[in-house]
Amino acid sequence: VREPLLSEKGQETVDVREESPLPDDLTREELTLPNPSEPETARHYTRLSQMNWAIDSGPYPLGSCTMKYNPKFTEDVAADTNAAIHPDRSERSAQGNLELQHRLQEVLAEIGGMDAVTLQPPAGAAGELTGILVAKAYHEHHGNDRSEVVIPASAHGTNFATAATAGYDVVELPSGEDGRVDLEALEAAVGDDTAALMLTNPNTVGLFERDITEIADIVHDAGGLLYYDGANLNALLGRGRPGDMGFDVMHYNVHKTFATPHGGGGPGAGPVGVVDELAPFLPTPRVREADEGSGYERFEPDHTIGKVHGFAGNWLVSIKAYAYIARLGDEGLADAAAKAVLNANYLAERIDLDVPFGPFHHEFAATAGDRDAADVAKRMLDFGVHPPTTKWPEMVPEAMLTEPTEIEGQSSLDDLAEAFNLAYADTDEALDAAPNRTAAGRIDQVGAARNPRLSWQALDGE
Amino acid sequence: VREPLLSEKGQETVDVREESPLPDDLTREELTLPNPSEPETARHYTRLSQMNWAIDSGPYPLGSCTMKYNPKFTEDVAADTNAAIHPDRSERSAQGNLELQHRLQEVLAEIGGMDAVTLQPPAGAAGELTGILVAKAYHEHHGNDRSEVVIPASAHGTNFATAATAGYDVVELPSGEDGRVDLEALEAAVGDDTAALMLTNPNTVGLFERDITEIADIVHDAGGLLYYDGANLNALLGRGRPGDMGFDVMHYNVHKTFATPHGGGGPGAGPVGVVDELAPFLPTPRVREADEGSGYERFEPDHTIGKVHGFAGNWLVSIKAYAYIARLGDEGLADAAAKAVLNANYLAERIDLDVPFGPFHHEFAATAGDRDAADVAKRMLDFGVHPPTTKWPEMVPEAMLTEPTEIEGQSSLDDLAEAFNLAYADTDEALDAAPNRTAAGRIDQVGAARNPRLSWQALDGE
Amino acid sequence: MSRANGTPYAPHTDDETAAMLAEIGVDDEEALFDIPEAVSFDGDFGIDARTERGIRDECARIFARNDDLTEFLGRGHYGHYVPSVVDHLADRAEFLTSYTQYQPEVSQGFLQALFEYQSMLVELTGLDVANCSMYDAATALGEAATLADRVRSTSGDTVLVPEQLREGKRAVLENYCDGADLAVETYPMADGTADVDALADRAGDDVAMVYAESPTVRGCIEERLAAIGDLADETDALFVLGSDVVALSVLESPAAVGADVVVGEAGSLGLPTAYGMGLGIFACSDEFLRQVPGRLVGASEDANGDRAYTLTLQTREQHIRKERATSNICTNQAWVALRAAIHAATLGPDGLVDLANDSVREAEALASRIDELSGAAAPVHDRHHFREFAVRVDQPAEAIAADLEGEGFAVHAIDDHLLQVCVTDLNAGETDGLVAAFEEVL
Amino acid sequence: MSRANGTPYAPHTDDETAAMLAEIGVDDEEALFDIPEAVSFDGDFGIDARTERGIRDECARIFARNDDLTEFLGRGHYGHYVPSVVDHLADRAEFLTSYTQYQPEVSQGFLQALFEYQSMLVELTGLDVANCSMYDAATALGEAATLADRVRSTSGDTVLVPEQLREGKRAVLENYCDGADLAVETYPMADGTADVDALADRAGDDVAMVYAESPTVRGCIEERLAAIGDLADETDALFVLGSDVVALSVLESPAAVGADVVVGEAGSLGLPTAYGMGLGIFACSDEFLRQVPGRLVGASEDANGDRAYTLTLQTREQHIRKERATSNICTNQAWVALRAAIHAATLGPDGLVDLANDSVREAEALASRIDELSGAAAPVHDRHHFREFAVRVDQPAEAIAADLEGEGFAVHAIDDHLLQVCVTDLNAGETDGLVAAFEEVL
Repeated sequence: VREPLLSEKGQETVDVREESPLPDDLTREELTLPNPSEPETARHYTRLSQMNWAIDSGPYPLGSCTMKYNPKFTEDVAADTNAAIHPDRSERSAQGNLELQHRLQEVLAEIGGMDAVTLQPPAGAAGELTGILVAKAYHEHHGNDRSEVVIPASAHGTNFATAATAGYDVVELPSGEDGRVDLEALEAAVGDDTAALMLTNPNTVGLFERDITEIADIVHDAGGLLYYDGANLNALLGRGRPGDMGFDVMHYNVHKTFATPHGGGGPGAGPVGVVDELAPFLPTPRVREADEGSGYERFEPDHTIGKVHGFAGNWLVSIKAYAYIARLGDEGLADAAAKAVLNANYLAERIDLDVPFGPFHHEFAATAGDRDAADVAKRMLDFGVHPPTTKWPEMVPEAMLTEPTEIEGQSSLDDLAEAFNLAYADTDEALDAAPNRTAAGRIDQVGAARNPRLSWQALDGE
Repeated sequence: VREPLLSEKGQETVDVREESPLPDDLTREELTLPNPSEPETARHYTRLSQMNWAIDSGPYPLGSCTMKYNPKFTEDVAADTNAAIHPDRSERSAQGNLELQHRLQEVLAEIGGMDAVTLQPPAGAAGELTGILVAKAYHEHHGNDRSEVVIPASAHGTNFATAATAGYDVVELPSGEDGRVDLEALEAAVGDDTAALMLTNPNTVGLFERDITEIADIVHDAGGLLYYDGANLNALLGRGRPGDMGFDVMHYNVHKTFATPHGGGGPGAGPVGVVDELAPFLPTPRVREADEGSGYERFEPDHTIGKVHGFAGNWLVSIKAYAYIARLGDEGLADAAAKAVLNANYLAERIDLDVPFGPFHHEFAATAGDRDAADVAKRMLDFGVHPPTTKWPEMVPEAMLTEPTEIEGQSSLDDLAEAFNLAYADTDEALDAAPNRTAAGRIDQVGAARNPRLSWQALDGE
Repeated sequence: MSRANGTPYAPHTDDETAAMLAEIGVDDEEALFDIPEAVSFDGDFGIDARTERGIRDECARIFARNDDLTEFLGRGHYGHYVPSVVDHLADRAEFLTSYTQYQPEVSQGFLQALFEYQSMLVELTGLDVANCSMYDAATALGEAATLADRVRSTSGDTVLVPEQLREGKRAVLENYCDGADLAVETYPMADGTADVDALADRAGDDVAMVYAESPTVRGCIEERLAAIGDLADETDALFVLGSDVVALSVLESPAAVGADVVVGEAGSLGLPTAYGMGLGIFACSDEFLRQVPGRLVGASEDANGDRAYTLTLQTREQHIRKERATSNICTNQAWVALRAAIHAATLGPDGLVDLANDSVREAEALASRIDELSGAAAPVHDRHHFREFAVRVDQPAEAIAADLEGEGFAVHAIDDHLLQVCVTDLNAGETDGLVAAFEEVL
Repeated sequence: MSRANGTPYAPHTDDETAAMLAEIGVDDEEALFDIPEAVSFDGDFGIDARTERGIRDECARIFARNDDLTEFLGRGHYGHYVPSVVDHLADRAEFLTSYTQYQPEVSQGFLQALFEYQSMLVELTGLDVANCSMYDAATALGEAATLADRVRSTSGDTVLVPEQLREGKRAVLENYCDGADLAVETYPMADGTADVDALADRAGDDVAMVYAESPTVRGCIEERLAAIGDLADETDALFVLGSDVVALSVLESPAAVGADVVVGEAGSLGLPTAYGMGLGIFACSDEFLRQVPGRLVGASEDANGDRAYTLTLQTREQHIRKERATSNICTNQAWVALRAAIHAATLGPDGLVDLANDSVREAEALASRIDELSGAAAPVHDRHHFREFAVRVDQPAEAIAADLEGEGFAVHAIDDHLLQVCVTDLNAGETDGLVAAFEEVL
């Protein structure tokens, strides 16, 4: 079922200078690229698509990724050509887009218990960076020179990288024995240098940080800010709001919680919400209602950090998120959380692997014990499902971090459990040989990294 | 890779009377149907789609079916909500649709060399019936009592069935030794009872009826009309027009010649063109330009046969056909025919099977000789292509009627030829066992007909 | 590349074309055409090739010339809201760009979808067999008549249809009857539904088929279907019932009232308002299995013993049986059937029943609001209604309809002083506007 | 079913929920939540659930509040006509609803598409390596600065950027530089392009990176890129070139002028005008392979020895290397990259070059027409232009822009008496109207 590269189907070399209105010294001589006909193009990408697992293929329980169904109608809403305007439009001529931005800001603020929201960050990690830069600006504005961000060991890698990108030193907080933040360790870790604690709640094994009020007090007492990583917000919808827990700043992963499509890795969007005190530091421009009846306007926050995206972020994603939230409403959002948690707990009950820690919410980290979690995962592919995230977080040995989301029904979860159990119980030989019912067999990752060939040009002569 | 029936995934029974505003004696007690969630529905049909060959999968050289690429943009044109109006709209409020109908009528008339066109017939066979009913009405109007329609043996089954549906006796015309109409046999077959000769040109093995002028004379001299079956019009575009050859009435298969999608069997459209003399008999309403500058109007032809579709036919298909024709224009249409003929001739050159008759145009009937054409076809499936039409027309033993259309390139045709040759040369055992790389193995057709199970209800208990 | 003046959908470069011609052994493409000079065409059509974008713009401009009216139109063509998922799934190229399933081993997807569609109609009609589509309700009715001709021709050659029947549908029926030497005759109606007594008087050995509709073209729900079925049965006539896929979800089962055949429209699911494009239902009892027109998908097994689907009983069809086929139909409405099936799956039985119940309630509510206006009375018929109803107006109906159009609303003018109004979920939110417009123009 | 008040996208019936709760051993869903009372939320958000159709209508109404203007806007965000096939293919659910290719064996399709996208950028830039997307041109520039910090930190901490640079892009750059302790400084421009002499004066050991753009934010094609490259090289600074995917198809190859890194925008292919949503290019030479931010797709083999694709060199990335990662990026713009690749395939190299050549010709033609008007001079800079150019107006630019808006056209006001106008295939047919509007308002 191999599909040739487009370049292997035929390329064409164009003499650029022949028809160029530019002088030769400003142009390249020639350009060589594939030149398929439209039917060939259609077949190429149709075949490629058929070699790709997706939510619409079946269960996709990647822990911490919240792979849920992307309602089709949100695509139609986002395809509205009236919304397809240039970001440099004047305020008065862009009232529609400003209104939708404002509406989305408002509902996100409500859902997170925040006071102000920016839609500019184009992804979750960009949201993290925005939030940390806001915190940094806040501290600097108040004359505080703080150099550290505290992050639990179990946190997403992005938290660490974000803190470093913002110029902070990372203080890694070891997990407590119960998988949660250890208050004593936290007390020890925070101090005058602490700019912020970044926390995911429920954390990356699905545990709610029960001591969140104490955590907030410890951080705040040290003069730090509390950052909420929104990756797992799906578990809390309608049941708890970061703002109510003492968080000062947070990001939302709308491609997780609000079901915008993941697009093979993006685009997502990472709006950032903050409490009033931090609002003056948000990226510019923000959108607000103008004086009575005159619509919406952009404005620059007094102490803005500037910008985190060249324009207004991933606009099409914002539209889809708004449509999804509007479709579910209060009860639907709360039910999504309930069913996500129900599904995780049911699935954990049905699999033969041990699940340390609990009670977990929307995801759990099973352990493959003395099996290699990556091998078990490859074998699961043969049983017609996508496996969970493997070997992370490290606090669970041979972890299989599983998040079925609310969209799976009982029979689908049973199928998933069966795939888990069959793979887990299979022979070493079978695991080594897996997968063998997929478009490609087990792929040599080490070879790929050792001898990087990153373009068809690099394959020339092969 | 079996996908369960929707009913197997769970049905729900609704008590209809509980909430019905109607009295019980007018309602059913209950209704039982599948009740999937939207994500389940999306997965079900996504998986089903992946078990289905299509033009966008690869070569689909079904002879006489003209499976060519369906340009994606025509879908967007047809999706215009402004065009989605009710057929009972007043003339004055439906000027847009009337204009498009008129434009399409005009270009079709031009392409066919006809004087008037109706878009009402919803498929090719419906077009045939329309054309024959028009011919019948014409004869009746002129007081002629004619009872027979003459049809070459090699014609499409629809011709025969259409003539019968219209109440005619069928006179089957044996093919001449060169695969074309035998003029002597034709002379013998036509007479006072002849209402029409139905002819496909190029015929179903791709041969142009070189004697078309003589054929037309013979039929017309006998007082009959000449009907052109448009199935193979793709070969003639810009090179010959049925109207110029003496045909009085014809249908166009827009889902063949004008690349509207075949949709798994339909919808198509079968507009009918006629010469002036037959125009008063066309279905009602027709569309014409109104008096200067006042747009378009519907009118009832003086001697209309009435209607062949409840409303205006397959409207969405009409739009797509118009868009396709507009995209190609004169030169594109002529080039489509040229490349279709080039491809057929090239492919015939590359395969090891004999191809009797010639020179053929857009399609050819290879013979599998002492192999079973159906078995060879099944084996071709294993080589990643769709096989041609098999065992028809009967004038070629073990026929493999092949029409690659213009959309295939040289390498695609080479792949197709290789599949032909590998399958043709394969062992009897391999042919019997084929296909074995497909979603389903060889399917028991005899059993299906002997024990018809035509619904999931009929499978109950299996 | 050198495709500039050719079709944009053929991949041939000039070099490739030359190589292929060389392989064939001719000098140019013209040499491949065997068309005598006398009938060859060397003119042009006068059709300028346009760009994709140009055509999109051009057609958008043309369609914008349709007036922007809120339609309260029905009479056989109905629009309901079609969920977005229907488009997204049905538009998948593997469905849309495939053809008839001549090679079932690589067509299991569409075959199963059509099998499921057939099954839905079996549930809705209570009959044993449903084919996988006719063109529309009118042609399905025509095909039912030819079925009657084949299976009841000994009885007679008269087809009885209700007096109130959409004209276009009857015109199509006449064309099918013409070829079968059947004669169409009407039976009277009493206050919007069949006059069963008059029908009983007319019944007799010369009748091959009795056709009734529920809902009728005026939206009336027929109340005595079982009696009509009995009458047909007694005289050995085929009882053909016309209905609608949404209405069938709540109305008494056709099988229960003795229907031999059900025809009608299923495009009210899955298809948006489409200028009359449809999806014909054809369902019947097992008795007529070998006489069914159109394609049938059946379950079977593959070589591995797994369930598989295939077109079956093809010896009924034209490509095999030629002039003795049960119909001349070949290309059908398969993709529209797929759309209807997806729409039904999206609704589920409760959603479907809700839609049907709303179709009764909304019609009733709107009729009573119009009835309150002076100069109008509705519904004209004292019956239960489905989606639509007739309105009697004091002034000429055509004039009122034209005036309403001026107010932005489209309704049917069906007789000198009769209008007809159809309400579905699509326009139910606009009834205030319609009532106000009526008030304005009456 | 009983999903009425829950999310429509969860399949659970009440019975199913009960069975699942029983299996878990709890009484209700609430029992599964381990949230202390003090921080639990029992209010409501005040968000009413709407129907799918209701939301489509609501959003359509909202978006209709944008004025219907013909835009001649650019400055970093460009719309070209996106062929329909791009939407149809990219919207296939297997692409759109998939995620990062953590299991390459079931993700070969997207991996290959991204590999092909990378290859296209390798051809366009002449560099060895291109990643499979950044968010947009601005963030890609920011990432280039952090790369400079890592690989050139011994040289200094100054990032030199052109005086004329889109403000928003510079603001993003500043945020990335902030964390890396880099300082952004501008170098002057002479008549729209880099003042290379001034740049030479400024160059020195404290410079970690020199950034130049071609085309510039004002659409000028930089004429002395090789000289800038030499300057950077001499002082061991990273030479980062900003460009655009369409422009790269005709402009001299970045590798040929000594660029170490190419950043810029590729969303001008595949994406329609989208309120600034973008697709960041990041390409560099092999030298920096282990320092590249973002995801890379590489070719490898599977267990059968067949070529296969996989994400590679992941030890650079945050999920493995955490605070020592080359970037914090995780979710990227993969689907937009797919769209750009499909668009490029649809154009082919000749179509791409035609589009680029038209971008030069159309800008030149429009500038000269505007130049003929009294009260306006264009182009302001005596350079070759790509898509856009500055216009000097006698009256205040803001006022002129507002007046043009009144005539239905949007242009940029970039300084007191400077406008900027961008012309692409999308608005090239409307230049007569723009010129007439200029005439009207000047």
